Amino acid sequence: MSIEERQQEIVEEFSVFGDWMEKYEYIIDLGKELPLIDEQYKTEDNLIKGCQSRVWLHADQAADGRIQFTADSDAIITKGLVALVIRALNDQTPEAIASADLHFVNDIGLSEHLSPTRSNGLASMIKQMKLYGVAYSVKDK
Amino acid sequence: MSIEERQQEIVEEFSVFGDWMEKYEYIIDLGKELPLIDEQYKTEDNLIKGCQSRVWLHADQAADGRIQFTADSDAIITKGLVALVIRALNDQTPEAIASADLHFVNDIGLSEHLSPTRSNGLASMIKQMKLYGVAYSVKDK
Amino acid sequence: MTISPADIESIRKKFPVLHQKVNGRPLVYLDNAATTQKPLSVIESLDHYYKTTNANIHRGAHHLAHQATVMFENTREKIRTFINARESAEIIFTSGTTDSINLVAQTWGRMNIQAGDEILLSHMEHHSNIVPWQMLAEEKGATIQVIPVTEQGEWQIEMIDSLLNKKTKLVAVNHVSNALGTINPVATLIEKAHAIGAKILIDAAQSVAHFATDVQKLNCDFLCFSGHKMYGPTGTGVLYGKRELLEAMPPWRGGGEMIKSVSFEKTTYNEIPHKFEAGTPHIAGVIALGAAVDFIQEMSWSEIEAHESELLLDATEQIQTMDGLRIFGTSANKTGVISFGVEGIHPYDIGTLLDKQGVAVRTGHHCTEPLWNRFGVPGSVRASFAVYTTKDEIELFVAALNKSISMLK
Amino acid sequence: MTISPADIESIRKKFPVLHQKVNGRPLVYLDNAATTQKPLSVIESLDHYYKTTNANIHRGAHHLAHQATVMFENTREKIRTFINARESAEIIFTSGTTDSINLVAQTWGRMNIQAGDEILLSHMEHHSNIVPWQMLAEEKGATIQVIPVTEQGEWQIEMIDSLLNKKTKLVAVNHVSNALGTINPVATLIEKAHAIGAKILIDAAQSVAHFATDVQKLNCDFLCFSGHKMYGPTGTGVLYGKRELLEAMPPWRGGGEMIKSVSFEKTTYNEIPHKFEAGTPHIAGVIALGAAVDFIQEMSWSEIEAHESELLLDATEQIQTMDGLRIFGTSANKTGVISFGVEGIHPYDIGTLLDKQGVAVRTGHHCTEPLWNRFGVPGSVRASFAVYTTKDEIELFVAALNKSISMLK
Ligand SMILES: Cc1ncc(COP(=O)(O)O)c(C=O)c1O
Ligand SMILES: Cc1ncc(COP(=O)(O)O)c(C=O)c1O
Repeated sequence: MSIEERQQEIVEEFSVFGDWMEKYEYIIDLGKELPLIDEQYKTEDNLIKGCQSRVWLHADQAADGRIQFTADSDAIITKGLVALVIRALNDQTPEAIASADLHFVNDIGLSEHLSPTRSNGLASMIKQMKLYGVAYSVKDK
Repeated sequence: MSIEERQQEIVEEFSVFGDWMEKYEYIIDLGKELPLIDEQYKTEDNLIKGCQSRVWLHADQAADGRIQFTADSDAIITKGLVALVIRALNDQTPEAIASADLHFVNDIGLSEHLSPTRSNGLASMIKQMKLYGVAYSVKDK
Repeated sequence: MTISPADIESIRKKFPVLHQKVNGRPLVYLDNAATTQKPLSVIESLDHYYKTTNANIHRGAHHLAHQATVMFENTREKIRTFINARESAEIIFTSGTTDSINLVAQTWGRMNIQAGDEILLSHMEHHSNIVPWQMLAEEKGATIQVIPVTEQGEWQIEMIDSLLNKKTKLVAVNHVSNALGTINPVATLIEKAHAIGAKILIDAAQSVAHFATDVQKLNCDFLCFSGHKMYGPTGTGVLYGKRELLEAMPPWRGGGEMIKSVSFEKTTYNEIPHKFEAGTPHIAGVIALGAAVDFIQEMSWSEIEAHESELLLDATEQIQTMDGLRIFGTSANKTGVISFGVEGIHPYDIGTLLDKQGVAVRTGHHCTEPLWNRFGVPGSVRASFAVYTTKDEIELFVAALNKSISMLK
Repeated sequence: MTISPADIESIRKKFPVLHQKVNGRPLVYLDNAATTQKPLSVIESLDHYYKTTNANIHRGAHHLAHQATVMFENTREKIRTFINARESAEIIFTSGTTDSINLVAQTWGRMNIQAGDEILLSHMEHHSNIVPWQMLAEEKGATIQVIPVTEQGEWQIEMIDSLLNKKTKLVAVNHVSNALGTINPVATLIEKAHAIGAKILIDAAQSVAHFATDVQKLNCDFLCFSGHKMYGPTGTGVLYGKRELLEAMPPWRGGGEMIKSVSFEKTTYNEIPHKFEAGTPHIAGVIALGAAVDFIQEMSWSEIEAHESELLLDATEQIQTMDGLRIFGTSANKTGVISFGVEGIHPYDIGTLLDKQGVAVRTGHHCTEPLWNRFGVPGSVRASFAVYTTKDEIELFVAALNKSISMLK
């Protein structure tokens, strides 16, 4: 599935929710599920510091050149949002990641979490993921 | 004539004026008439500095204990106002000067010139005159 | 004597911002320690000023400039009365508490603090009352001493005598902690500071809107606060200082208004308060700050205090029994601030879910990082009240909090 | 292409303050160099903010805080576009031009100016662009050099090359003189300053509202201006600085927002622009400043310039022939400012009588004392125009001036 298809899938999933609380219930569930990052990667280097909650992000390139992300956050809602972003971008080519337009966050009404002012590290995480995309696609050449 | 009577006289004089310009014409005329301060008294010491126009004030005590003021200003409207104040306070006892309530400035609609923010030195001059009043009445005892 | 619910309703009518829905729910604004809302009289004062009077002050000979100056200086006199300063020249307008504290640090501080001197703060200071002193201490080779804070969120009083010594040149503490709500015993500290010859600055950002302040009775040397936390406009602040100190201090910002005369050979400075008010001030804001003082003074302090402490009691009772919830700051002397955490839950998550239910609180470190390091947590959820907060809002808050915790557990 | 009288009328409708009588006469507001009036959109922006959004910014997780932050940061982007900075992080919000200049003097200045260095100003600087440098020079043992001013009120251009030398570390000049209206050839000076390795600060307080400013094209290192002189609220200002300079500068005010993390052991500072924005900013004012930028940008610069220079020409023609009247500042490059004196008459007298006829001008030294010392007079009467000034107002001004002079002669 392409990044675009995954985004559509997420948007569809969210379309069934009647109100904010249902959406957040789902996000919290996602947060609880996210496979924890390997402890060895929870380093200062992999830390993306928001003013409020913290996000750790680790990227790996598989043999086929696609990128695998694992991540964690100390706040569960942030972690749920991180899970959604990873679901959209994981296992994609560096080029696709670098050029992705992550409109789904907006589509499901959560764009405020992307604002740099939200201080939850999510916006910085997406920026970091795209930088990984760029870095790996340059390396591949 | 007491300070109070002089003030009433001034207020009456001003009551004939129909508009601002007539009042100011009169004030300007007064400014032109004020006997200039003796040059020897136009010193830094006698200078009351407003931000905009400057006022020089000199006080003398006559043999009967009453005070004589002479003054000057580099702005003619200020000088006219100074002339009015001197007319009210001149040749009065130190005690009367120290305790005078100069309501006439207000009564003739010129209170704004008394505001310390007006920066024309008039308010500071009146303060200075009263200080002379206080100083001479203490000295007399 | 507390304010009746009917009175609170009529007070609330003056605050248009309170009557709105957020995320589909009625707004419950409990972020008053960050900034209070503004009554109509303050908003209309700004409006009126800009629509009828706007002019630059102090130097103008024309009608509008005169009016604006009188209005501006009226607020100075109102602030003088509000904190009972001896004279209005001791009231300096700044852009906020932070600006006021920095002014003292960079003028009085630079002039009086030397290598080896000590500056005494407390462990519950706001960053704005830490960083300026750290910068000064670093520049001068002075050191920062810290009054420790107990588990209850109070100063460790018995430590004070040993912390104050001949090297202590300045004490700088808040009257009320923005993070905990603790009302600190500043009167005692002021006396002790003076006894050893130190000066003392009170950060009153969190106190001036909640109980009466009397600088003469307190006898503090400096007092700093912000307009926006006392129902006034943003961009306004006050520094009170004793005349003899302000007069001896060098100026900070150079520019128009703060000078007596300027030449390339020799510039002389103006008298206080103007010496510290370089440039065009926030004229509209200062004038509207006068309206904020009027708003507060139309009520009585005993009413305000009774109402806010009733809210505090009410909220505390209801949330303290929640499972895993810990209140930070359990002093018997508190303003209407509740800071708390729930075991295993990040404050940010609680704040986000409360927001979705219309309840505005603050989460995070509230600019008091050292305090949270002391408590061993990254921060808290903070609900803070104002005179327009109602008991019904406390109910909504408690219900939303219950719901949030159950979702996150 | 100038603005039609009908367009000016519809612009004037946006300024409620203009439609009033002063001393029984229609107000003719010609004190725009001191502060401009505010359009309804700016006033309503403040009103709207306080009635619907008011919250503290950057650190809040709730809806209002988020909204307020977005609106605040929108203005930063608008200012970036307005002066064509590379990035919005180069835009620092301050409380005014004076605050901006002092920030540079006390951070960049303290770090870079040493004993023996020279700071080059001009003889027509505003006190706000003199005193901060005098204070710095005194502290560091540096010296102030001054570009002389000609009888026409222009820089003595031929002196510049000899004034700039290896010791010159900073040049600080205004783009437009508030006292004379002269538009100074800053582009040339910026190039010359850079050629010898000096940095250059432009005081744009009097220019940003009257013609386009492009900091990249100018290539100045710092640029400072005030909101209240560009149709915006009081208490707002901007410091533009090149990223590499801002990054290398130490912070000035310490406090909330300007830190990355605080502990008593080690405090680290935030990135630009936040590093220089300690404490709660003037949130409402900054947001309304965005509305002021919109107001300006709804017009075209060529229209604004054409209109204001037509007013200048008109007024100049009519008053220059008056008996004993001398215009200070007769450059061919001027904004809408006329400064003048009449032989044997004190400026204060003229100002007072104009005021009584409804005409608001400024009299005195306009915070440029050294300039008046150079001209050998204590000050001037200054009439200054804005985009809403009309030709009819010029007529009223000229008539009132004639009447005043005849009364005073
Ligand atoms: C050229 C110039 N520079 C600086 C200033 C100071 O601006 P502010 O008073 O807004 O700080 C002014 C305004 O008076 C000015 O005209
Ligand atoms: C105790 C205390 N001190 C200082 C400040 C700083 O105030 P401001 O941000 O208005 O400068 C605050 C507000 O955040 C505070 O609560």
